[in-house]
Amino acid sequence: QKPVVVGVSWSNFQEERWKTDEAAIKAQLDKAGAKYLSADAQSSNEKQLSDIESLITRGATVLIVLAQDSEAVLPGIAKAKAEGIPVISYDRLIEDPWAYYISFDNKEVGRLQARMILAAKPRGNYAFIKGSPTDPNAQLLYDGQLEVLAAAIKSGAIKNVGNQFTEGWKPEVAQRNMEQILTANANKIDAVVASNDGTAGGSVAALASVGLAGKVPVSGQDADKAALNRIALGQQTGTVWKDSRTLGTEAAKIAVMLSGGMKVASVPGAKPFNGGPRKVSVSGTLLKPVVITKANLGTLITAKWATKAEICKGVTGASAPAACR
Amino acid sequence: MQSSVRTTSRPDRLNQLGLDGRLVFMVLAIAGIWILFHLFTQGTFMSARNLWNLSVQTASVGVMVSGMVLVIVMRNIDLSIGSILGFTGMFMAVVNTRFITADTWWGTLLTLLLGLLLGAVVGALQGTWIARLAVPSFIVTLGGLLIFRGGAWLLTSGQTIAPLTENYQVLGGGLNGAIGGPASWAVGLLLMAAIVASDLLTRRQRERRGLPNRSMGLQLLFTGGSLLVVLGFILVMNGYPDPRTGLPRGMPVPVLIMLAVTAVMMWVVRSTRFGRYVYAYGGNPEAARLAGINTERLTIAVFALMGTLAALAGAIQTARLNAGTNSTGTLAELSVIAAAVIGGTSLAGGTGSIPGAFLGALLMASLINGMLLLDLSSAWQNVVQGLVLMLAVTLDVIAQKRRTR
Amino acid sequence: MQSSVRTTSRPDRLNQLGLDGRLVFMVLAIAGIWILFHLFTQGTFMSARNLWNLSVQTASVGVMVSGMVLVIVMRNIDLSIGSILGFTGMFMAVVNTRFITADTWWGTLLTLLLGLLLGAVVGALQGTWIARLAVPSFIVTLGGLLIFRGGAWLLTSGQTIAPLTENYQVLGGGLNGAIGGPASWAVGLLLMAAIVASDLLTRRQRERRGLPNRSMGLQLLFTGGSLLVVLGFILVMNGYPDPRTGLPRGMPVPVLIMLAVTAVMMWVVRSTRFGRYVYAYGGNPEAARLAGINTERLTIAVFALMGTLAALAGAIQTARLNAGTNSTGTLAELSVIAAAVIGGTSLAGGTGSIPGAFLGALLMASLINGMLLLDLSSAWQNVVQGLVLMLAVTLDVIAQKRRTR
Amino acid sequence: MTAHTTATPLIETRGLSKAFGGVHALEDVDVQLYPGEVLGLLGHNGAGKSTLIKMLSGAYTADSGQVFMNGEEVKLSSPRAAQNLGIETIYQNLALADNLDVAANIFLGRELMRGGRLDEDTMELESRKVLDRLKVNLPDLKKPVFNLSGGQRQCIAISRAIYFKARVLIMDEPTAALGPQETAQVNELIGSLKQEGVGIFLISHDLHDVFDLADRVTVMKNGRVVGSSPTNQISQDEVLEMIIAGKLPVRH
Amino acid sequence: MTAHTTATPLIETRGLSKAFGGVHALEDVDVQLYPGEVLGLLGHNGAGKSTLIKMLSGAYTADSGQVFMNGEEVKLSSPRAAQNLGIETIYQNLALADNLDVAANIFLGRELMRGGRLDEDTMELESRKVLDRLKVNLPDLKKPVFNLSGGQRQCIAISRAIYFKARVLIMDEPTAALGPQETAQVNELIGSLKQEGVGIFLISHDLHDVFDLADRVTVMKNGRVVGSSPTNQISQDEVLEMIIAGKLPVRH
Ligand SMILES: Nc1ncnc2c1ncn2[C@@H]1O[C@H](COP(=O)(O)OP(=O)(O)OP(=O)(O)O)[C@@H](O)[C@H]1O
Ligand SMILES: Nc1ncnc2c1ncn2[C@@H]1O[C@H](COP(=O)(O)OP(=O)(O)OP(=O)(O)O)[C@@H](O)[C@H]1O
Ligand SMILES: O[C@@H]1[C@@H](O)[C@H](O)OC[C@H]1O
Ligand SMILES: [Mg+2]
Ligand SMILES: [Mg+2]
Repeated sequence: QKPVVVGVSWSNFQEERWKTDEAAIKAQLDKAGAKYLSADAQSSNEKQLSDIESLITRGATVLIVLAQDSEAVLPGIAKAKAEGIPVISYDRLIEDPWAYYISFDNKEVGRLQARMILAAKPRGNYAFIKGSPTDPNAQLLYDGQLEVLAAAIKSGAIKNVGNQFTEGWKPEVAQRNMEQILTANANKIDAVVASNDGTAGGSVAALASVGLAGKVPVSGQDADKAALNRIALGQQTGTVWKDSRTLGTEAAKIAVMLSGGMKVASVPGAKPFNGGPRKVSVSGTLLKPVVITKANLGTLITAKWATKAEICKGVTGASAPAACR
Repeated sequence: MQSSVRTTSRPDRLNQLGLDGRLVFMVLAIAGIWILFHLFTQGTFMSARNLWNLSVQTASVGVMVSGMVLVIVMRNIDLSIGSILGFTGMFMAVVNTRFITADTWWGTLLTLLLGLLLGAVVGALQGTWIARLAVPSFIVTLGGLLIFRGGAWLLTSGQTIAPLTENYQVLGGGLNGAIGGPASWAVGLLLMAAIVASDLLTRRQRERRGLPNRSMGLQLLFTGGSLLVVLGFILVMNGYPDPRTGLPRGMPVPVLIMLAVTAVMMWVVRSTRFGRYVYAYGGNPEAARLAGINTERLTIAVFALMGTLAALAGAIQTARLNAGTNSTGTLAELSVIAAAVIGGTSLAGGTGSIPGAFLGALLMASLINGMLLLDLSSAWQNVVQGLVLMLAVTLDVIAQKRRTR
Repeated sequence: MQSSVRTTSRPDRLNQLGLDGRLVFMVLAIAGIWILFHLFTQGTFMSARNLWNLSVQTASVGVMVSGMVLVIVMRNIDLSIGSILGFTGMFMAVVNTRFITADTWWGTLLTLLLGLLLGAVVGALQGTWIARLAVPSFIVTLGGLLIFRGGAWLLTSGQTIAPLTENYQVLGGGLNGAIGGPASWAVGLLLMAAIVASDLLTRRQRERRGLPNRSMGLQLLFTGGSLLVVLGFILVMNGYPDPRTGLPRGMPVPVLIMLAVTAVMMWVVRSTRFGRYVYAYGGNPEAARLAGINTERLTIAVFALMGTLAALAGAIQTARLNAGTNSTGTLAELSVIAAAVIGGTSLAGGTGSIPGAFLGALLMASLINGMLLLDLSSAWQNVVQGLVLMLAVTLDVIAQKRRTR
Repeated sequence: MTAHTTATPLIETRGLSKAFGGVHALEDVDVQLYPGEVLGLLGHNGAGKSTLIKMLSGAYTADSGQVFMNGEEVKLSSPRAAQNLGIETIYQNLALADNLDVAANIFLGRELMRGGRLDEDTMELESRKVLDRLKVNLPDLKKPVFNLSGGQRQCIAISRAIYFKARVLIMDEPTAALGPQETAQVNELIGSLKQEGVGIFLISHDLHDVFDLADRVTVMKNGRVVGSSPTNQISQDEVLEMIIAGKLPVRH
Repeated sequence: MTAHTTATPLIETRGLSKAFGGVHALEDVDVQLYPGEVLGLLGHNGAGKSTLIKMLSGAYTADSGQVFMNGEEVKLSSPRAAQNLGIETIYQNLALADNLDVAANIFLGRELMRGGRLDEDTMELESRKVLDRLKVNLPDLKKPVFNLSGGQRQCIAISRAIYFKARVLIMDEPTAALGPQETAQVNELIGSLKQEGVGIFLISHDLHDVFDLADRVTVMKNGRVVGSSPTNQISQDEVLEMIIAGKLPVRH
């Protein structure tokens, strides 16, 4: 039996969460006695293609691909397929039946973000702090958000008073964009739909400087520790937790199976999925993202995602969430 | 013999007024952009609040750009400043949250000093490599860009470090990061007094030595103009109230830092040997060496200064964001170099002005600020920004050709 | 009178051999890096498969870098190439999927030609602006960077365009993008014949004119060496089989394009007036003008050429990705400028070599490729890449100082 | 040589003026040069000599004034235009491309081609020939001119101008940096070009040389022409007085 | 002046050699300069004169050989080191920072300070004074020197060197670009500095001037010293022969 070598092609490492994903994958592979290889495309489609080539060269028997662009990555998948190397599309859908899909649906994440804000502020002026204009997921998230809010926008309950991409998902850019949206609307912003926790951090900083932090709901994604702390402090409404440890562990398990020659359709729990823009049918596992707000911060402590000290840093007084008491 | 060379007054009118034509032009360009945005945004652009924001948004590039002017004047380039900013910023965030956690002014000061020291050392190292080994600065600082960006990640394994202490956040100009109305007036009045005093002193000195002075009327106009600018600035800064108290915010700390850095750098360039040597080297490196100037030490000093300023910007950025993130400062080098070049710094070396570069930074920041108010999509923002940039500099070049022809 | 000036042979040994010391050094540096990687990766690095991949990975930068050499030699810079690459690439993807959708070789050719034309026009426009209005190229092309990046987004509202036709994908060197074993041999033999013929011709001509020639032994060594390099290259390219058929892949199309561009550009620089004028202008713009050279036209031509090459790289990239994405080519300008500078192009203008820049591109690509094969985190990869870069160029600088002292 | 005054000048300027940001480098300058004549152009430092000849070589354009060649007005809008009219120039600052080798500099802008490519070999051989005429010591023609000595550089600039057959040759202090032997060669050269009917503007501060070579001298001061005179009708001391005092000598 | 041969030279080189990538610019050069002496340094273009004096001014370091001042060996490792020993130099290529104004160039590296800041006014006034000694026509001292005429630039370089009291003054073709009046001023200046005991190296191609000013001449050829002689014991023609033939004249 040949050794299992799992090559993981990451799209970037800038967001804090990917380290957790990586740790989970590694841990599971260690358990299974498989080897872990990785490459970081640093947000470049071109580099991701080279990365995949090099992972194949290094002897990967199965690939896990976090696509930077789900279309532009296809030549890499074709390459792997030609070599008979199975592929797992990780976190972001790759519409090629050769690839096994495991993810938290990005559009669904967008929906959850919108719902959490809608619940907190059913009407008023909404600002959207979107992701990187060169990251297709940013658009998917925004699509999901609008889907949920469509009715309210149509009825006029909600007004889209500003939506800006955030170059490179950079918090400092999100901060500046938020400042300008606030200024343009004379502070009359009732809610902020931020696409991830980094941009949420920037938005909160901008709100803070006009004394609105904690008064305006802000969404997020990833459950970054800094964001959890903000939630505990009441500055951010919530975040969408995609337990990347589950995702990583599951992906690693499936990778080992595929490497052993299992067909994608026979992966235990595999369901056909054709929800992508091209409606290509792929086999996959969809995990449930969890919305985290002040109310259920404790789940993350029990789940050992973050420590109480990390989440509750500087949290005092009556408004402290249950998790910090 | 000199007297017989006639000089016409026409093309030199600005010069005769003792004004730098280029600066005048840049001020006009910025004024034009401001007015356009003001009209397009139905009066939001020039509100006290937006100008206050704009000033804070300019701070980080504004702090670094004067250092970049010196670097470029010396025929070098520094591509590493974005990474140094990120690296030192992350370092200070770590120090602030793990080592000097006391939420006091001296805790902040200590953290800041450590960060500045790190920036200076890192810059000096690069400068030494460039000067001693004669490796192109492009390569050394490109190496630095990669190394310190990696370093910023490695410091915390990519984790965002937040929140920072209240005292530290003051550096960023957040809710508590402005000095308030009275202090702003104090600073303003001090500045105005300094302007009057220095103008008077210069006049008296030149008179004593028999050198020509501006006519009294002109002098009044100039001194008066400077006083008005300061006054207007203070009024704007105090026109934006703190939402909690309704009291004027006054000057944001990062803006104070930026103005102080700019003033000091202007003085360095005009009045010190160091500044003179930087320009001499830029004009003719060999001539500078033959004149007995220690050109190696000069290069090292300039890069150390640049590193220090990048660290200062790092402190401002992390404080403003109230977080150390591993992406902070990415591509900042481009904005800073662009601001310097827009402000008239020539990449061929030898020419460059600190106030020009400062105005360049302001112009860029104004553009981005205004377009965001217009809620342009980021693609259109790019296009418009590119066009305005080209246009502004082109008009400047044409105007300058006219002046010197 | 000349005879009495003695010349020692020591420092000029390389020169006497008719070799450019800098190139020799770069080849040695690359060889060193390759060997180190080979050892560290337990023999993976120099496998036919990895070298084949490496060659494709070098293609995009390799195609553009020779144009950048000319731009920089002329004391200019082009920051817009990454955006032009993205813009024209997106344009070609749109043409390929919406207008000329026929999956034929001429459909591809037509699309390509349209793309190249667009690149040339865009480049020429920038060049005209720079030459006619005397606006610094840094500003104009920074404007271009912003404008065309925005443009790439606007073309399709940010949407990725895929898939492209099979014929178009050939340009990218994907599964069907190599010319196969027999054709590779044909190209290789042709090249070898050309080398022998040209070497013979040169010798005969110099002999006829009474100019000195290399000694016969040396000549054999050189010609033989060149032939071996070509032979080795073909063997490597044919050593990597197509997984589906098991047949050798042969030379990838983008690599062929890159080699052709490099060869043509070397010829342009060495043998045409255009090339000569570019260097003359770089050495002394005023002297070039006084010598009667139309420096405006020259500048425009160089930027048009640069735009065309960026478009060519755009075709390769989109074909390789089998998609037009609005981010394609981001930061490519940095890699290309870096490759040129590593290859010995001076940002001060006047110096730069096409083969050197090509080797610079290969060195960078080798570093990145090799680093990927090692199990380093990307932060460490950055750090190591930065260090190796600095080190390689530093050694080169030191070696060169030795040679010319 | 006084016959000239009636013949059509080879080149003639009328009312040339040029100002640089307030400095009037040239004001209302009229000069004439006849075929086969050597005209010595004299004046203090900063008098405007170089500016004048730069206008004739197409390097600068005049603010006002006209230039005539053989009686017809010409537009010297670019250095190439002047070259095409047969005007060759040796500039005071030499104007060499430091990064190119000797041969490339000599043929810059007018390279020899052979079979569609630069004919380096012929250019090198021809360069050697023309340099040998100046008896200059140049170890290697294939090295960039950057590190050459002041006189060596000057010789290259001279070779550049004399290689291409000119009708008008402008020499701005051609021998300033040359050694005695090299200077003698250049002076000899001027003599033989004169024989061939070439008109020569010779700017030089060496009155002795000027009187040896020139048929006529024109003196400038502060951008204006002070006056002209055939060399056989004026003494060196009188010329010196013109240069310094800026007026025509009072004849006793 | 023959008394010198027994006195200690102000400056003396022994066996100086320097090669540039194969070209032997200097080989085994011995020269001496005595206090209050003007030494004319002569030689064809590319003989090595400038290279020699660059070694004495600290601009180049020698491959081998020694330099002595007043009999003690000195290390001229940098231009600053040479300046500190009282050696001032006018370089042939002038070495001005084109972007700085006249005063800034004259005081470059030795700026006057007042109250912790550059004393621009005093520097301007002093510059005016020293330039006036040369009677040079310079309209504006506050303009960058970039656009000045060849002679104007040369005057600035001269002012730079003479403003600071030197013990040894090295002048590499100081009057090459100067007009007659300016040249006369410089020659006068050389005379008065000599009176003050300054030792002067004078490189010039103008044999006439050299014989007027120098006490002794040293001739170089192809990097080697051909020979030296007091000017009152040798004729101009003999020196010319030394320059061209490269050997001491055969005494009849
Ligand atoms: N491009 C320019 N810009 C500004 N001023 C200039 C320019 N060129 C020349 N000048 C000025 O014009 C005047 C004439 O200069 P020009 O070079 O013609 O003098 P010249 O007679 O050749 O002197 P020299 O004998 O020293 O070479 C000088 O005062 C000089 O400073
Ligand atoms: N930095 C250098 N690199 C290479 N060669 C050089 C360098 N400097 C001078 N040379 C060469 O050394 C020789 C001596 O040059 P040097 O400048 O000393 O001559 P010179 O006697 O001053 O001549 P001139 O009278 O023309 O000024 C010349 O052949 C010159 O080309
Ligand atoms: O989790 C997010 C991911 O889905 C998106 O693509 O990039 C930013 C991350 O925060
Ligand atoms: Mg002149
Ligand atoms: Mg010399």
